[in-house]
Amino acid sequence: ACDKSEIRLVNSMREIAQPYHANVDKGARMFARWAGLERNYVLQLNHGDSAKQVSLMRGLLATNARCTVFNVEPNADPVIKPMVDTAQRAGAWIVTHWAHGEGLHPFDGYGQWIAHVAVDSLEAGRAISVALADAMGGEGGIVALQGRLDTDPARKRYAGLQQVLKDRPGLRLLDQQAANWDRTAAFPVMQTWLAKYGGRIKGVWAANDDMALGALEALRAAGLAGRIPVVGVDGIPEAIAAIVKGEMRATVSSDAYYQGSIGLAMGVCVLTGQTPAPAAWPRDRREFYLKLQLITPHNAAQFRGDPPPSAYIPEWDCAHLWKRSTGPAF
Amino acid sequence: MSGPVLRVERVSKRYAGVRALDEVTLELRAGEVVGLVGANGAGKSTLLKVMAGLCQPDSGRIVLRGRELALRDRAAAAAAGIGMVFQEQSLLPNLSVAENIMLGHEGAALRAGLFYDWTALNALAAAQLGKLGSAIAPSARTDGLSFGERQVVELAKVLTLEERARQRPVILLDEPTCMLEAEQLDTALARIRGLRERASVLFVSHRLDEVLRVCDRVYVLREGRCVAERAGADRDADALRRLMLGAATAGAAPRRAAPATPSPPLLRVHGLGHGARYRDVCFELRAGEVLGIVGGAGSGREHLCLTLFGALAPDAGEIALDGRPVRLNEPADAVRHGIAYVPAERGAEGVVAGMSVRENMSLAHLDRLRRGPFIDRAREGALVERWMARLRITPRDAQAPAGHLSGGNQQKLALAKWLLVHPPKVLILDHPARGLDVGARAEILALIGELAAGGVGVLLLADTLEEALALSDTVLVMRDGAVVGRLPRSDGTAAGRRMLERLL
Amino acid sequence: METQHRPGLLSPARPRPWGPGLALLALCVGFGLAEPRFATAHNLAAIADRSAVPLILAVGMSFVVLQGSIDLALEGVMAACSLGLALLVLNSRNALDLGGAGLALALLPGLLLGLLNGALVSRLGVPSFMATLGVWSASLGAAMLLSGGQPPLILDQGMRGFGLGRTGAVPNLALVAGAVVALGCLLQRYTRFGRYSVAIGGGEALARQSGIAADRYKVAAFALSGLLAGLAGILASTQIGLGHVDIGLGQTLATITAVVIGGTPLGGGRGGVLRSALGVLILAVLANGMIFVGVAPELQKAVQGAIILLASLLATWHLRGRLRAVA
Amino acid sequence: MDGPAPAARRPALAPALAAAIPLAVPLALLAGLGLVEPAFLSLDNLGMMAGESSVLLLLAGGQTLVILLGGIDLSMAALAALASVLLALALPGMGAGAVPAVLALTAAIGLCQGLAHVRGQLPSLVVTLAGGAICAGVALTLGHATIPVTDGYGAVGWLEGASLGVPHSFAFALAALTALAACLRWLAFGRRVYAVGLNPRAALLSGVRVGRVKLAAFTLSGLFSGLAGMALVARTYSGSPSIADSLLLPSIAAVLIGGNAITGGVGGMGRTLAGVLTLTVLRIGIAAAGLDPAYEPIVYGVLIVLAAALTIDRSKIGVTK
Ligand SMILES: Nc1ncnc2c1ncn2[C@@H]1O[C@H](COP(=O)(O)OP(=O)(O)OP(=O)(O)O)[C@@H](O)[C@H]1O
Ligand SMILES: Nc1ncnc2c1ncn2[C@@H]1O[C@H](COP(=O)(O)OP(=O)(O)OP(=O)(O)O)[C@@H](O)[C@H]1O
Ligand SMILES: O[C@@H]1[C@@H](O)[C@H](O)OC[C@H]1O
Ligand SMILES: [Mg+2]
Ligand SMILES: [Mg+2]
Repeated sequence: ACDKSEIRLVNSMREIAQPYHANVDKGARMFARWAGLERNYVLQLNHGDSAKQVSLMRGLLATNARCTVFNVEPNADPVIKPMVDTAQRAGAWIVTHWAHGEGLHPFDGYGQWIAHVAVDSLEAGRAISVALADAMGGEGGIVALQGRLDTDPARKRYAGLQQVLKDRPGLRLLDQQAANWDRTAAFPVMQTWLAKYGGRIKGVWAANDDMALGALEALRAAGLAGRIPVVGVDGIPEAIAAIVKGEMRATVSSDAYYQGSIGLAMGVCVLTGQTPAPAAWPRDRREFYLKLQLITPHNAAQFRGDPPPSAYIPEWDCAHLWKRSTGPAF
Repeated sequence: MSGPVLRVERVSKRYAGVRALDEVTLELRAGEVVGLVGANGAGKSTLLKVMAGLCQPDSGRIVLRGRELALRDRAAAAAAGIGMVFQEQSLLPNLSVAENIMLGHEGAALRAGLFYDWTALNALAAAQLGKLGSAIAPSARTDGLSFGERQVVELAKVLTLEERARQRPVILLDEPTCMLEAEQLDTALARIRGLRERASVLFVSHRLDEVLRVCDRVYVLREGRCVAERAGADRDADALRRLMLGAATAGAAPRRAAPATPSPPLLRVHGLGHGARYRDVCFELRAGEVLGIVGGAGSGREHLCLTLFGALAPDAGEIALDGRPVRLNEPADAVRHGIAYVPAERGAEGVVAGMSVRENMSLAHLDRLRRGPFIDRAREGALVERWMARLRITPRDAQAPAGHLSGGNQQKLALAKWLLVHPPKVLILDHPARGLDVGARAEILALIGELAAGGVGVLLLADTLEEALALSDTVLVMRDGAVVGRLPRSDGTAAGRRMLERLL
Repeated sequence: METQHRPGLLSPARPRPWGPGLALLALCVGFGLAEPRFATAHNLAAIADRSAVPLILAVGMSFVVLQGSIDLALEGVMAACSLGLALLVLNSRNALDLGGAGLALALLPGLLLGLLNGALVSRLGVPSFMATLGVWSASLGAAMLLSGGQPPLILDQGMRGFGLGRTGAVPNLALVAGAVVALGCLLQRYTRFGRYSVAIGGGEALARQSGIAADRYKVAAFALSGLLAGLAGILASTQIGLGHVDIGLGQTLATITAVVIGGTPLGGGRGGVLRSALGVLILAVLANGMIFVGVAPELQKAVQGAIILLASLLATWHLRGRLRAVA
Repeated sequence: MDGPAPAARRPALAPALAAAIPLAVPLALLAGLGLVEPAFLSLDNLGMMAGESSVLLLLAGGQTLVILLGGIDLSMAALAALASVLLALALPGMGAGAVPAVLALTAAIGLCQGLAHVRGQLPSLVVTLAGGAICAGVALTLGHATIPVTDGYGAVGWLEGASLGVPHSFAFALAALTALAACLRWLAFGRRVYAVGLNPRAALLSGVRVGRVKLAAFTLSGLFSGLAGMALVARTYSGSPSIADSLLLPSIAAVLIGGNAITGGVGGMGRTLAGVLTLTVLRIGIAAAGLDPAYEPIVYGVLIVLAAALTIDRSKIGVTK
């Protein structure tokens, strides 16, 4: 076990400019403060570069590896493999999120890989598509904004949309474009669509809230905000506010605060000996799906504002680290 | 006579390993044109640069009208009324003539010190050009001008000092005439002579006849030292030559003996044409023959040479080497066939200024200097040494960047590059002696003769008609893109010369 | 970078200034034929709106490139000014509400960062590529600090209204961009700064010899570029409604592309503002048109690349020559 | 073409000293970091850093050739990404044979860009910008998302190993760079590269086949992109269309920060090596320091400017642009 002062908490993720990511970081800091480890918290941003994500990790492991825990949003699925290998070799601890690619599991001899917290992006894409379809009354043209085409969540969420479209013949996908998760990129694309399709656009689907909000501003410029339903993913505060205002229709949240903190909580529990070594955990605690929350006008109000730490303290408890599991992800 | 306008006192300047100027003292007086002569590398350009504020002397002082000057940069020199025309030209090709002339001192053409008034700018520039009796359009873009025209623009630019310094300016001319064709030369010299009405002029040239024609006094520089001053009747070419070169003397270019036996044609050009530049050019060049081509600006002879070197694509006609037609897609093809070319503008085209003398000299022969895949450095070094000695390239430092050589030495380098391993079959020389001192010029001309005697076919665009006549076996006369006359060697007489002048 | 033909001897063929103009026209006609709705006023306004920010950036960059330097700091400067604005006007993070004064103040970091670029290049002698890369990085970091994980929303309705609004049929931002381009053209053609920039690009050492204080004009060009990048970041923020670290994402390379395909070579000395504006419009029409005719998103970048290649080839084909050196 | 050389703004340092400065910069950085955190200089960590520098070394090595010629290659990162995607697709089926095949392909793509540059007489910036965009599009179309590599990984995986503490990827990249350096120094090709970079017109008129030299350089830069792609696959167990996006600017910066002139003709592989090491030590050092990510770019920005100010050879680079 490590002395508390030795413990180092690392959150490794893509960037921080997006509200989703900002909230991941906030969740992590919230936990660190609660655990009295605020000064031991390190944030690593790879800016979309897998190799950099690995080297940042390796750079930090020159010292104090065995008391370091990484909470990792992989830039791309395969980067998990070198990262868990690195942790394994250096004796550091690691928790991973989202998707990790085929045939790789914490319980296959990776003693340092505490757990993988999976997200069902297909389901997320489906959920907002259904909400959009309902808001449109099952009729009309949709335009879709995709995330960075080479990422897993972007592809799976879009696949979710396609599945729903298959079941709803009244809906028509007018067009789809990639706006790279980015609000500024989504704006001109939406403007162009408005010029091209005009009144035929009855709904806007976006693979994340940031792009949904960019599209919303373009709708606002055209005087259409609130008149055309818009959906996104992430549940960032602005999106929730827009839902409350009636300008957006739905978003799905994986709870960024939770994702940012849970891996660190698991690590502290392991490092302080409050839980047994992960190798001894049952498999479905080492690789499980995270509960997703669909947010619509019906329930949006309850998600407004930054959640207080107290909302998460029960889940950081070493005995209840798996409360949000919806079942094994292997 | 009044006191000196400008006095240079015991000015010294060293570069690594070279004493470029060694306690040089000289003076310029009001309304005179003073000549500055010296062998290649004697320090003439360096001295001018010091006077123009472009390079800082290690010691010594410069006194203008009794006041010592600190010439930190060219602007300071300009403020004092000292301006310079460079050996390598210094106009910005992408600006108009007017902008170039007025650059940095637009004066009345700037409204509120900020806004260009183009009409006024053009008028101001036109006034400067007018001083030189030139009719170049101020709004023309500089990169469209001929060399001679640009020279005029340079002069006009320097003349703006008159208004700026509110005094008669001091004008430093570094080999202003070396790139001019005969027909431009007289005008240029007349202009320089005319400058004495408005300025004090220091004039550098390797053509002693020119110097004697336009200069009131002459200073001689040798190895960085001012070794003599000659005025009036003392100015005699032979004496100057001796003073410049020290013990070694050299006469005028020797007239070459005719090749012993006529050899088969080496290069045959038939019906060659390139757009509007030249057309229907036919000639033969035999091994050992020197073929001079004379013609003024616009005659097309330089384009012809570029074509023969593969640098321009002909759109009509045929080039045959050793009886076989050749296609020259790029200069390298020509080089492979044994054709070499020494361009007129050595600074921009003849040498790579940033590379060492050694690297420059071997650049054209790298394939022949190989051992296995590698450059045979030992052999390269030995050959380079040999040619540096042979052509007296100074300083004798193969590692020095070519850009640090004096103009004349760069020219020698540009020639040596083609001779390093073995001589070419055909050597195209565009003003090969341009910028060479009298001694070096004689040596190079002799070398050309030697090469021809050794079987090289030489195509010569000579500096002067005399040179062309003295060296060539045959002279081709071009005008407006066509060959208008052909003069066999036996006609190299006064009558032939007259005929040539008529044709030109 | 391009070496000039030997003056006089090979009379210099110059790029047809109308090359990019023709390319633009061809694109418009092509897209218009393929998809008639492309040519509607609505879509032209969308194109104008999309071009506004890049146009403003391109004007500043043009002077820098005209002088032979490069400015890689645009994205960082845009970010810093975007956050500056969002924190100074009525916003979701603090109690400030400076309105128009806030807008002016928010331009200040742009100007200062531009001056810093200029100082690094001209005083410290750091090549502009490295100097501006460093300033880009540092200013992005500063913006991240300001953003603090909570991008401030711009609540000033006047500002939002301006960013999203139109005057007649023309988007307001496009009007601003048009004015900036017009000013840039005048600056280039009729001022000392403009003409000296051309001179410096044509040959800095020679320009210095003519007594031009090249350093001063270099600093001025970077300062202008910084100021305009700041303006661009601010205007983009009024549209999108928040201060955003990534407000300029991808704009630097896009701007350089526009400048170069417009016909200002990276070596400087030729071309300028008007040409860069054409370059921007080409890229904007291309981006818009590809969506219009339905080019798959995966392929859009590739198609853009291919068209740039083709257009440049056509625009400069007549210049080809054996002695022409293009770097 | 710029007429008389401008007076050097500072007295030129003794050449030997000037040549040593670029390498002194990363060493000084290392030493500084070592003082703060001795573990940073452990053999393990030094080995790790060496390994981290390898991809950048390969990209910057190829880039150096093009920059020495006075051009720039903006396609290298995209081409490396394409190589990674192609490898990821081909390794399972073709096994080790995929490696030479993909390398040959990237070299060929480099050659094609060279042809467009030389034959079309288009600026290298335009050609490679467009070429890079096309490669990126192809990679995205072929690869869709990130493609994990498991079957056949061994064909590239050896790069991730280490012998005697030296990561294979580093040894490999260093060897490749040394080969380039040897070409520049000992072969006629090298002389020609410098001549073309310094004065293309004079080189042409000296019989240098300028076009061919450029084609060779672009082919090599294509090849080196492929090698970098290979090293990336080894590192990340995957191929991805965006795998090298963030390496584009650093790979150019590495060349310049070592003091190579962007205008061409001045510099060499030694400077590039120094530049790569500088950037790597900076990047890892900042990571190891655990700086807040907002300060990371600030520190990085300040330090690269300082490093560039130190390394630039003012005796050779008269006018900085
Ligand atoms: N920048 C420099 N670095 C080193 N040496 C130099 C430099 N400039 C000139 N020199 C040397 O100084 C000496 C004088 O050169 P300078 O150019 O003044 O000669 P010059 O009299 O003008 O000769 P030329 O008639 O050939 O033009 C030469 O030996 C030259 O190599
Ligand atoms: N109003 C004017 N009156 C007179 N001359 C002008 C005026 N404006 C520009 N010039 C000159 O005309 C020349 C051409 O101007 P400009 O810089 O616009 O080039 P351009 O025709 O756009 O060509 P490019 O963009 O290819 O360089 C310049 O050298 C400039 O000095
Ligand atoms: O918006 C988020 C995106 O930026 C990230 O990369 O993947 C998860 C998304 O929800
Ligand atoms: Mg001289
Ligand atoms: Mg123009």
